[in-house]
Amino acid sequence: MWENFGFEFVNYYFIPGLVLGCIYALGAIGITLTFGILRFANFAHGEIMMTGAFLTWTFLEISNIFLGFYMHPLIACTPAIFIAIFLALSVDRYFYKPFRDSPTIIIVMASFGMMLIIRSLVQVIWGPNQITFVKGIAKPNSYLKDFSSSMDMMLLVPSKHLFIILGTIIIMLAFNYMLTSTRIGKAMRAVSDSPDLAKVTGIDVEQVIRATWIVGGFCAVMAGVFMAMDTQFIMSTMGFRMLLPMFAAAILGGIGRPFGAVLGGLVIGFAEELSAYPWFGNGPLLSPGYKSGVAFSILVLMLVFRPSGILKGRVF
Amino acid sequence: MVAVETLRVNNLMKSFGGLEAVKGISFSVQEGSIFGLIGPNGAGKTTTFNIIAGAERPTSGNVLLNGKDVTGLSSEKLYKLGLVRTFQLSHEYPQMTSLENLMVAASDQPGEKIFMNWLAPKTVASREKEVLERALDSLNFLGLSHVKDELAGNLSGGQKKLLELGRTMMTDAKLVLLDEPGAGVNPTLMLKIIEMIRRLNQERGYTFCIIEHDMDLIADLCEKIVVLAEGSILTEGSMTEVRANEKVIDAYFGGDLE
Amino acid sequence: MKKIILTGIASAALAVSASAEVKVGNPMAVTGPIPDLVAPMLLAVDLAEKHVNEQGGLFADGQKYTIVRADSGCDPTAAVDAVTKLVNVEQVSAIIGPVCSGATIAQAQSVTMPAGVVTLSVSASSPAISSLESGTDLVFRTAASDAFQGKALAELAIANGIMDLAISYANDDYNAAIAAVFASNYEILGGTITANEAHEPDKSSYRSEVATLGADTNNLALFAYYGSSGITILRNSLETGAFDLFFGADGMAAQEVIDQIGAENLGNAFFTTSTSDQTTNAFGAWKAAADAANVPAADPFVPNSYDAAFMMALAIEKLGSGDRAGIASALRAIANGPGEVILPGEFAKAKAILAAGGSIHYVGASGPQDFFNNGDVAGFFSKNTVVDGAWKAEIIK
Amino acid sequence: MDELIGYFLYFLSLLSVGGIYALLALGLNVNWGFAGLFNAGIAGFAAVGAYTFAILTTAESTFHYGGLGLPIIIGEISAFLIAGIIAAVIGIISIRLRADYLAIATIGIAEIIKLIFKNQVDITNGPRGINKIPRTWEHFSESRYFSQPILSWIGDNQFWQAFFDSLVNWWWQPLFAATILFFVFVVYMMLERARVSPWGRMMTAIRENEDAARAAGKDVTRRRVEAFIIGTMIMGLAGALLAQHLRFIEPTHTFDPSKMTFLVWVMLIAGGSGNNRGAILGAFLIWFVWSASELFLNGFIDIVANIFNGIDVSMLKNRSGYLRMLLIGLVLQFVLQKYPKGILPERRPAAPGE
Repeated sequence: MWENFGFEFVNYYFIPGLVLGCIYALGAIGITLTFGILRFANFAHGEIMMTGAFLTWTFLEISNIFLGFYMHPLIACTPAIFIAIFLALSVDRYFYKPFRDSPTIIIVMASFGMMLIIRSLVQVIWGPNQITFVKGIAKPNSYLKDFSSSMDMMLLVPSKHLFIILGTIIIMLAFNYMLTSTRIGKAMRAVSDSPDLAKVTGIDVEQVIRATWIVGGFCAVMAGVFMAMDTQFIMSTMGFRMLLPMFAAAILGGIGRPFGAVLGGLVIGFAEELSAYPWFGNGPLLSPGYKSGVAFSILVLMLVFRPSGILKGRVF
Repeated sequence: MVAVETLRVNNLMKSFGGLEAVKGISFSVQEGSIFGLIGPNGAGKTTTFNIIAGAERPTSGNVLLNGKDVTGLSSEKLYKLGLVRTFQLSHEYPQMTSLENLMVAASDQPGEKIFMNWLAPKTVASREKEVLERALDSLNFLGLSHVKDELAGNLSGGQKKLLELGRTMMTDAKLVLLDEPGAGVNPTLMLKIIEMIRRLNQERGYTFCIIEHDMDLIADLCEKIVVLAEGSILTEGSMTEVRANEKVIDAYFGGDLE
Repeated sequence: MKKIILTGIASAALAVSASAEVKVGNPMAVTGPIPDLVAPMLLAVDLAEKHVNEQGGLFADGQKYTIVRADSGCDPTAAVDAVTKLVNVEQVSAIIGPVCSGATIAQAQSVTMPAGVVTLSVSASSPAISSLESGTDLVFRTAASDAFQGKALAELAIANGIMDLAISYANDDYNAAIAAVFASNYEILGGTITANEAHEPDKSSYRSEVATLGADTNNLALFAYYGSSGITILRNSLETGAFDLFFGADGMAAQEVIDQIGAENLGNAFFTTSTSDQTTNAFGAWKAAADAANVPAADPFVPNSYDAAFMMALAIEKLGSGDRAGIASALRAIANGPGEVILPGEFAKAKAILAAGGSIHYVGASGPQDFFNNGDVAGFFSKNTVVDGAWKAEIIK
Repeated sequence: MDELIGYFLYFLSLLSVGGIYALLALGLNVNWGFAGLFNAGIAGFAAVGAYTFAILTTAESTFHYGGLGLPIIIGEISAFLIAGIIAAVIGIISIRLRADYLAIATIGIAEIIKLIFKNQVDITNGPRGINKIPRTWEHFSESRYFSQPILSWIGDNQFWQAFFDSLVNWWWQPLFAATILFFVFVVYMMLERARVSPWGRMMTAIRENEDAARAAGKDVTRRRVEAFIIGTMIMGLAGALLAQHLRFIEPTHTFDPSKMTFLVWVMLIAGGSGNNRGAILGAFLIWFVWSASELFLNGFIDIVANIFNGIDVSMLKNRSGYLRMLLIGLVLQFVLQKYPKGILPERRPAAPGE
């Protein structure tokens, strides 16, 4: 087994794991922020992600009709981001805000209901069918081939994956800058660490909450668009399918720790892809039928044995 | 009559990270007495109290209840050994009536095993009758009879405080730990609480260990007082002795007077 | 505005109370995992309803043939609830069946068989349905059992010289069943299966799975719905070069696959479908009618859906009433012959013959629909390959 | 006449399924209403009950192990117990998690349970599911039941065959509905007694203020696990009844969390958590709305089509299933905002013990 442990491993297991991990990571940022700042598990987060991807597709189609060509999804997602953030803010205003002082369960139920409402609306408007996002096959570009002149030593990465990985890195750097160097970012960290203390020091909590939805919504849309770029189609159920792995990533990294969420996302992404690697013998380590179980198992084990997560987040 | 030690604390130490909150405290509480533990903020009172009540574990040292080592036992186990506590901020059950708030504190209720309610409802009912009587009696004692069917969440702060005290009356506890029973209470109610504690002590023979900030309450009630400062015992003795001690005046009253 | 609304309600009420009609229930998986497969099937059922009503309706007095739709969601709970409503509240004469095998089995056992109502399924292909009715003669289907298609596919693979392959099937009722039949037949015929793994549908990436499965072979037998995992697996396989030859069954033969993957990438792919002999008169008649109504004539199970709805009308016409009890034997009579051949759309002709006391033999869009004792049909299978950007079918049996 | 019987039978089926949901809601009420445990794995626990029942009671099968052909009542008791055992294991490891954490953990566990049922093909027949599950009362008309004691003492096979043929084909339906309602009634009576008992008082106390309950000598952790197990056992029983109602179960769609788990939560919250009657009322109400909304929505779309003559409503018709889901979501938001305590809010007994 170890003799194969070269570029094949990198190309077919490591890079797919990394790409999946990037998508999970971006999605998990929003979850961990809402969990940390608003103190509830937002079940509607996956639907914001999915709506973002559908809106992006709509703008792609609009550009084709009016401009005669398809824009790059990363350009078409700009208006989608604004709409999705607006959606997230209005959901907060009308469905979550009335419950700020209620027991957590009520607001979790409200988010559960929102999940259903948003998804059904998308299904009524866009239909339940799969929609092609980008046509065709993204043939990988090969790298390092000239360097070694051996066919066995080349790195195969489709350009869509480069976009996803680089995009995630750029978003992470910007996010890091925001959290450490801007006033609102510091306020977000303060509220996440200790809401009571933050109140005493005169931080406008409602403003921080708005900022949370904006950042979370932005990251969710990007995760949705990246996922659509990767799978090349969109579907109304894609958000819900990502939800539990994203929860797993957020908890794995430690609640309220955005960088923990990124780490957790990568771990879950790698674990899912590497579970099919033939570690022993020829067959996959774990039957691919159990693939979704990987994230769930990590999630449950983590909750039971180390609910504070890798980066020591808060436990409620 | 030989004085029996209900509670004995030996050389208790507790540190949080690098900070030593309690640096070797020892004292004992005689059966049937009212014992006071006072000290300025940060003296280690609450930590000591939490260790005795089973909410925290000491770094070293031990706690003896009736001669038995109970260090680090959980509060539900301590309860079974006859130690109950109250909380500084009232810990009522807001969605339950005052009466239920008391009834739930009763011990030895077979009906708390779910199958007993289906299999032996009579046993449950007869014990329940005793508990009900005792709870009504306690409410009466506290002067809360008129609010017995009110949800505890709707009571006034003072009533909650009395209810807190009332819960300790539902058991045959040997030792009652009171965490600042006078905190946030107006002077009239304070007198009432003092009265209740004294009557419980005299009529029902409860032993009390009170942590207090407020000197008046302690002065009125306690036979023996231990004064803590910066994690160690400053002095101990009767109120008169303590008041006379200059160190206490410096550390405590001095600060208070300014 | 108010007036318009009132008129609307009144006319709806009138439409409901119009007495002379025979209702047939049509619980389809409108929601659920395969709405896009179902959409053209709904059109086909509606087309059959339209044909019957345009050609004089049912019986001498021209009663309306009404299809009552419900949502079975591919979900046993939903299907049982939907069919309970159809059978009891709508008082339908028969059921033109749910799409998914699980839903079909559940509603038949839970509702229609106890109530003595015939189920004529349009696309449920699970082998388990063959043994379902056990002498009650209440469960029929117009789609062939996977037991046949799995075998046909195995023979086709061997005939094309594919002697080793890996199997990846989506872990759902349809794909797991057909994969099992295929695997056993393929091994009996001398093929070698290097790997046989289920995969969890609806994941966003299968790259590592296909890489592992493709270690020892370049041929992939893929059993999946294109919408849940099929397209992603094809795409991942092509991207990683794990496999270069793909084949499989019904779930993948959809235009959507070509639209998404691109015809140029599917040169080495073929999928069988339960289909119709497209050279027959029957299919020609169906194709003409379907094209006129803008129904995709050759999509999976679309002809079968039409056949089911149309045959049910013929059976009711033959029986002379919507009485539940007689439908099973009437259905056998018009489907198995002997009698004058009736092609899709020829309702008026059939009606005339039946009125004259003659007998008819319906030959369907999806092939002759001669029912076996257990309500199954033999069916035809085609090998579909991509030619000029569309699936081209070629009969294999 | 047929129509009247039809409506009657539909009503019976509403009662049956409503009753099954009522059991699920009562189980959840023990978890959430009594003990404050956010169990979001209802579908998984119901699946445990359903599969236990199916494997034990179906006739011998070549598809999978099991098919033991045991009597229905043994299947039901086993479903009840096995669900409890599974819950005990899960409860012991995960009970200390608080609200949303427990919810996420139980969702994950429910998904793992479903994956196991899906992949352990030799036991569960995998995604193809188990069919021909016997249904209470109706099963007596199967020869494998009437050819055995006690029925075989009364008459021979021909006698029974003739007897069952002579009955109307829906004879078992009122009996089955009554059986389910009987289960609901028994569970309700037991839970109601438990609720007003010292046990219920203690559970409420634990839910209301954990620290105070601990200081009053209540073994909080153990009691939580206990409530988790009791609630889950009721869900297991409901699963067994659901398997009987459907007569066919498979892991993917039958136990879809977004329908089953979520619907039960809506039922409990709408009915009034902490109130057993509320749980039952909510279950029947929401199920009636859910089931009848299909009839209602189709009629509504017809009316819309009639008003706006000429617009194409086929799209709306084909997507009416999603409109139903939307409707339930809106009902939930409405209830949460207007009746946060549910239609029948929790009421503490005025005088405890009475």
